[in-house]
Amino acid sequence: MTLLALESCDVFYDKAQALHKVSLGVEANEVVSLIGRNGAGKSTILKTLIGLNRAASGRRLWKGDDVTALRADQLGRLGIAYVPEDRRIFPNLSVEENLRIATLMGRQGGWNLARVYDLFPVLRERSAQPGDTLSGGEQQMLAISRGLLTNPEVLLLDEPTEGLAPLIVDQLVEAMRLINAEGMALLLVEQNLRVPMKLAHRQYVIDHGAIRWSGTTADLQVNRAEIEKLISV
Amino acid sequence: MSTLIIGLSLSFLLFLLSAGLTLIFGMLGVINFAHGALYMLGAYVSYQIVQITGSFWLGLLFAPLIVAALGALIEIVALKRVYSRDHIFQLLLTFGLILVIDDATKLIWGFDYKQVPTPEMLTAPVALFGSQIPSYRLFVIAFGALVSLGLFLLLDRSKWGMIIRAASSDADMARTLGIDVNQVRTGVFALGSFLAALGGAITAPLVPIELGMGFSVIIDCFVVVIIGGLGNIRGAIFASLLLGMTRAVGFTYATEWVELLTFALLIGTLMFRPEGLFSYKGRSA
Amino acid sequence: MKRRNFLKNAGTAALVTTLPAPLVRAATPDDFHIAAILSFSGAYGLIGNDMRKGAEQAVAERGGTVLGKPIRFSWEDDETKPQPAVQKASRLLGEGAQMIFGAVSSASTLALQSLSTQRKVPHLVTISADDAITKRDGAPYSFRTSNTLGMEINMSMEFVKSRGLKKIYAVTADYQATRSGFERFEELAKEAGVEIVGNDFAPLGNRDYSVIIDKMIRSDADGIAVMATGNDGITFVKQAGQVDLGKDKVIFGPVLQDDIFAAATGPAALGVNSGVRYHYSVDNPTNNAFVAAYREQHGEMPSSFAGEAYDGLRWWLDVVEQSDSWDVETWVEAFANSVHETSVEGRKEMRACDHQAAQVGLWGEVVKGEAPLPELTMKINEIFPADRLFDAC
Amino acid sequence: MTRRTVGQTLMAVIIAAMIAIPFFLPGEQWVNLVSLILIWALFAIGFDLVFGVTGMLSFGHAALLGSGGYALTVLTLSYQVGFLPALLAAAVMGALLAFCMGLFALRVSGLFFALLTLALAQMVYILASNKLRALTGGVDGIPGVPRPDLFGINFYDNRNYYAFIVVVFLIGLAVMALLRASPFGRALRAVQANDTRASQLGHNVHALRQSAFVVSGAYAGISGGLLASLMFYISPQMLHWATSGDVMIMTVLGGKGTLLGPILGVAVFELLKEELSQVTQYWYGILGLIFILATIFLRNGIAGLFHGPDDQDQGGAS
Amino acid sequence: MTAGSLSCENIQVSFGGLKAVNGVSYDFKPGLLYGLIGPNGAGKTTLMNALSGHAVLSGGRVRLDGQDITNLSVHRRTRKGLGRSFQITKIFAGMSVLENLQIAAFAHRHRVQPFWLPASRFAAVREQAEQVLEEVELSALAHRPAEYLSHGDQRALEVGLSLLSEPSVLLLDEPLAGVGHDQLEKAIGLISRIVKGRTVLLIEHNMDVVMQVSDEIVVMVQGQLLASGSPDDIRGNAEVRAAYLGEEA
Repeated sequence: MTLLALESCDVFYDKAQALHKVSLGVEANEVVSLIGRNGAGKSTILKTLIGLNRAASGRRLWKGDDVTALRADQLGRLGIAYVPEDRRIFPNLSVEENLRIATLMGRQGGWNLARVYDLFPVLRERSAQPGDTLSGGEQQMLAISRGLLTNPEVLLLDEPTEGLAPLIVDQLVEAMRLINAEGMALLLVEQNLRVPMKLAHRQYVIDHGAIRWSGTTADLQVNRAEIEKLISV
Repeated sequence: MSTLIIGLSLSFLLFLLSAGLTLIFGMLGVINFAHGALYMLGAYVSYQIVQITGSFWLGLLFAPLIVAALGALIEIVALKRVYSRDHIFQLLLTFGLILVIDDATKLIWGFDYKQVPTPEMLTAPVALFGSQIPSYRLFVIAFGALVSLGLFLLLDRSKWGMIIRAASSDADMARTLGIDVNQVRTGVFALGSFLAALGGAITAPLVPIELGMGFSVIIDCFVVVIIGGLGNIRGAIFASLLLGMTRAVGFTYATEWVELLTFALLIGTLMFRPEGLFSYKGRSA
Repeated sequence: MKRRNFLKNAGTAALVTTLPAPLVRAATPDDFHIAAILSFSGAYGLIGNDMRKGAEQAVAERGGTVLGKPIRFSWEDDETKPQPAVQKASRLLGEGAQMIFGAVSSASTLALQSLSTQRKVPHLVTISADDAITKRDGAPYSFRTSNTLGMEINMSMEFVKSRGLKKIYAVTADYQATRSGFERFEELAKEAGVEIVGNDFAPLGNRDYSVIIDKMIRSDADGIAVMATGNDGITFVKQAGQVDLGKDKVIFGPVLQDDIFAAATGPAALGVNSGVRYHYSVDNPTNNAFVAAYREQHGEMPSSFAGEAYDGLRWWLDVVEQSDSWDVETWVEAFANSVHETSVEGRKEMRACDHQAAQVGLWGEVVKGEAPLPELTMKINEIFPADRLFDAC
Repeated sequence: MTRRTVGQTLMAVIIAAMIAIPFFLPGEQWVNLVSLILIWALFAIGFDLVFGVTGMLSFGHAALLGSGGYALTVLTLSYQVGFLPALLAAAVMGALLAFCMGLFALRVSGLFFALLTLALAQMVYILASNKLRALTGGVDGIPGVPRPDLFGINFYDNRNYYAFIVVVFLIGLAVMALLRASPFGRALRAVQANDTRASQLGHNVHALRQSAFVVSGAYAGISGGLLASLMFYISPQMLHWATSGDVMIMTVLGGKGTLLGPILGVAVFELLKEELSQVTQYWYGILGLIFILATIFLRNGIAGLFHGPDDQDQGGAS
Repeated sequence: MTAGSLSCENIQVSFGGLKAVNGVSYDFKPGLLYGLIGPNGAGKTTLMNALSGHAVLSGGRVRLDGQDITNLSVHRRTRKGLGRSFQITKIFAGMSVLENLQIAAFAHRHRVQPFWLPASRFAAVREQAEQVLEEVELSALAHRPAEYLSHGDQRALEVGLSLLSEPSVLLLDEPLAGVGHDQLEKAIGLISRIVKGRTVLLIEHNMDVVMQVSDEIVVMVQGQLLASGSPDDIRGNAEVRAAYLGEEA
């Protein structure tokens, strides 16, 4: 079943068109990645899915229902969580408050405070610190945990491994694998292929606000040279 | 010593007056010029309640609630429409509100002075440090301390405080966590109005209640808020103490310079730190 | 386009300036038009309404006419600010008003005064107390029929003497008129052998007197002189009440209390002494008749603002009537030398030298009232004769 | 393009008609009203150079207005300086005070600037009504401010003084039009639109802001002088922050960032005040309501009505 | 000495605890075009901000033609010949394209902005603005309100604005970001034309373009310089490939 989908969406920033007729979807329990260069429109797609951008045309679907008109907070309560690119940790909340605020929504599920602390033990150590005193990697863990604690059905992750040391990246990849294994769908945005090749079932390649290629990870492996051209040197 | 006590009572009055202003700024980014008008309204409504029920305490409880409801209404009907625009428009709108609230008050209560008597149990002065301290002043200190403590608990410890802080630092992110930021904003404006009216109700036994009273306090509020750092509650309490104590000492030794002392303090602070002693990006709400 | 506009207008302007001034006052107008500039909003909004009631009473009493023409008021609100006062008065004078009545605050009154001088229009003041309003050889068209702060200060010292007070602690609003009032009070105290043990200048509009009151408590003063009025006075007395300052020290002031202020102050006002401009309890035929008519009309006792407005306007209109002329100079000349034998306060005499009415001074104390009087009311304890209050001109 | 021209022409015609009316109508009512409007309009177009063009909300303009009024009053009354030199001094005084306030206030921007100018102006207000009373006459102010004594014309006749005001106003308007069209004015607009970019292009943003504030101060100073002289009177009320609020309301009502908008704003404000205050004593509240509605629904003020909905004002708000 | 040499000495910029630029030293030689590349968050724009004066240094020095400009304000640096365009378009809304360029030209030609004549009376400025207008191929749109231009044209205007200060060193932050395929050729053409005779530092994510126009490539990762060299060197550099493609080095 398709959990969350965009159907032929156009998005504008002021007068500049950022997305051109984008259609994509995430199935339940699936890991999907969006790959593309900086400025290709990947983050815009995520923001459109979570309701922070308004599509000028096209529809947003949740389990087949039209949810185009819902606000971000309503979408969040449906079971969509968002881990933004710049993490957007609340600087004036402690680490633990950053986590507890996600539980206020009241969605039931397998994730609770104790479990995310087990997943990222370093957060437990830092639970009383203000959110913005964490290192980049810790902030990323906090952002992911915050998303998890809403117990969503799909988690949207915007470049979760960007700018992080390889060791931390590995840790995060493991965590994402585990999260997915428990039944949560992931929509992963990345600039490079490193993480998507390890995790994703299906991939979309975005360039200049449009989907240039899509297919399974196995397909991508076959066409790898061509796709690398779209995203890199 | 009695100067210290009086200074404390001045400080807590200042804090009660300005807390709502800085709270609203911190959360909504709105400079609420109508804060003084809401304070005045708090005093008038509490007068009305005292007239009807004869109880100061009921006035102190219900006047802020009634004004808070009005604040919520104002936020929903008017302010909400201009959030997306430049800050200046919000300031202008609240400026227009002053005129409306002032005239509505005039329409309802007329011109003449109103008075709320000191509550019976607080009329007797208390002998302290070789001086007579009005027991109402001691009550103001205790009540002010209680309210500031309550405010800190609310903002720093409670679930609501967490939501308010989150929504003020990153509204969009808070939305994705299922928080209805619009409602939070309405709530915060109502809370700010509540605090303004609370200031009015608690000041009522100390001054004549009249139409100009809001006009005269707003500048004091701004001074506190600027010194403390816009939007910073902790800064506001610190600034209130600084200003209250300065005034108490000033009244003791050089009464006719007290007003200018206030501004000297302000300018001194700004020379030293242009964005206030505590910039509003600070950690606390 | 802008340039052309400019030229056109400049041309027109030049043309107009060469025209003769068109304003010649009609010999006999259709009515007697009073430009009443009072405060109906702002700090003194309350006063304006009461003054209006008193003034209307004075006109109603004479059948609404003077010199056989109907009297017409134009009530304008100066918002307790000088600029609107002048602005509105200018407009009414442009429409041919014969006199200015008002304003409330001394600032507005002084502003109107220069307008009246400029336009040579009579100006009647019945409330503003600033001594500067009636200076020797001052504004030739302005008259004040009510108290000056100076006489009220004198009255305060008379009270100090009669009460036998020896040591005074004063608080003075930091404002020109009250400051000179205090200086005057200090001089008088020196002459009378009364010691001023302290004085604090508090900012105008001060909302907290606790520190000053604390100093007063600790002092050995037996009298507390409050050189402040309105909000400042009420706030002081209210806060003084919270420490029972009046228990062993006498609180008094030149214009500290009247029935309205007492109502705003509450129980703390009991026992406070003050000069009173007018009071309904003064017993003379004119006043008794006025109070009765006023109560019938408005269902309340006339305030000092209403009484003074009534008294002044009644006096002025009588003089105009007697002059049997529509010439402004005749009125002014007649009024400057007139005596008001049947004033509500007794007798008032206009002094030609400074256009200030010499009159008795009322002094009273706040006491509990019985119906139909308000809960707190002034009891007039002393009436000082004019010659003890006014210096020779 | 044409729409804008048509709108501007229409506005100019309305203003020209307003100025012309007192010359043709008998009675002094219009003379007095339009005199007041023109003086305030001069104040408002000066204010708008800071607010609408440069994008800084000053809440301290009352102090600038008042300082000019006092300069003229004190110089003419106490030092027997002629009216025109005193009016010039009023401009200098306003500019000087603006410069001094700018030294403090320009260290910060946005709402901080608004609050800081408010506090500084309020300090001037307190000084004038209290500590400087020897100079300012304290709260009671100074009566008897003179009018010009030129060419043997009697300017105490309101019609003649009106002509004088019209001349000063038109000069002020022409100078402002020139300033706004000059490279200086363009640079100010650039500062409002994008100060980072403006400084990147080599503009000294701080100096530009300071100059705008100073010029605006000069306009306020002249207006204050004229106003005191119109009223024959000055008091610290002119310096009160409510006066700053009034000029801001008028400017926004008329359309900030436009040359003619603030003038219309002043005219509408004063006319409404004049008419409403005859009808009800609650006119200030009604005015407040009108103003709130205008804030919500008339983004670009009255000038916006002339330019149509999609035509951003020249200043490029926000 | 040839104008246009820019050197960084151990530049450091931190935001809170984060070191966005951590000890970058490099000499940009006159007349060359440097492509500055690196993954998101590498600190490229921050470095550029440090050079142009928009970011406060926590350490290090910046020299322009040998002169220390570390403590100069932004507008002073511009007057010394350091020009820059921005990643997020920073044109002046509410003004026409020509007016935008005139703002820049006036800033360059007058220290004190003339207030005694309408801007339209300065023929030389207008000429200069029109010349640049032609250079960036926007002549046809001279009187269009700038904010109504297409994204690509706004970027061209953005670059044009930087040219009017006649900079010897030009910093270009993603001048092609968001430019559509159809306009890319034109935009590249523009860049290659304007860089002549100038030292240029170019941040650009379109690798084809960077490799095509740059004389030298500088690669930044995590606030530090990873590598520098000719486009061919960089293309073959395994470390760089790893930074982009996520392959193990």
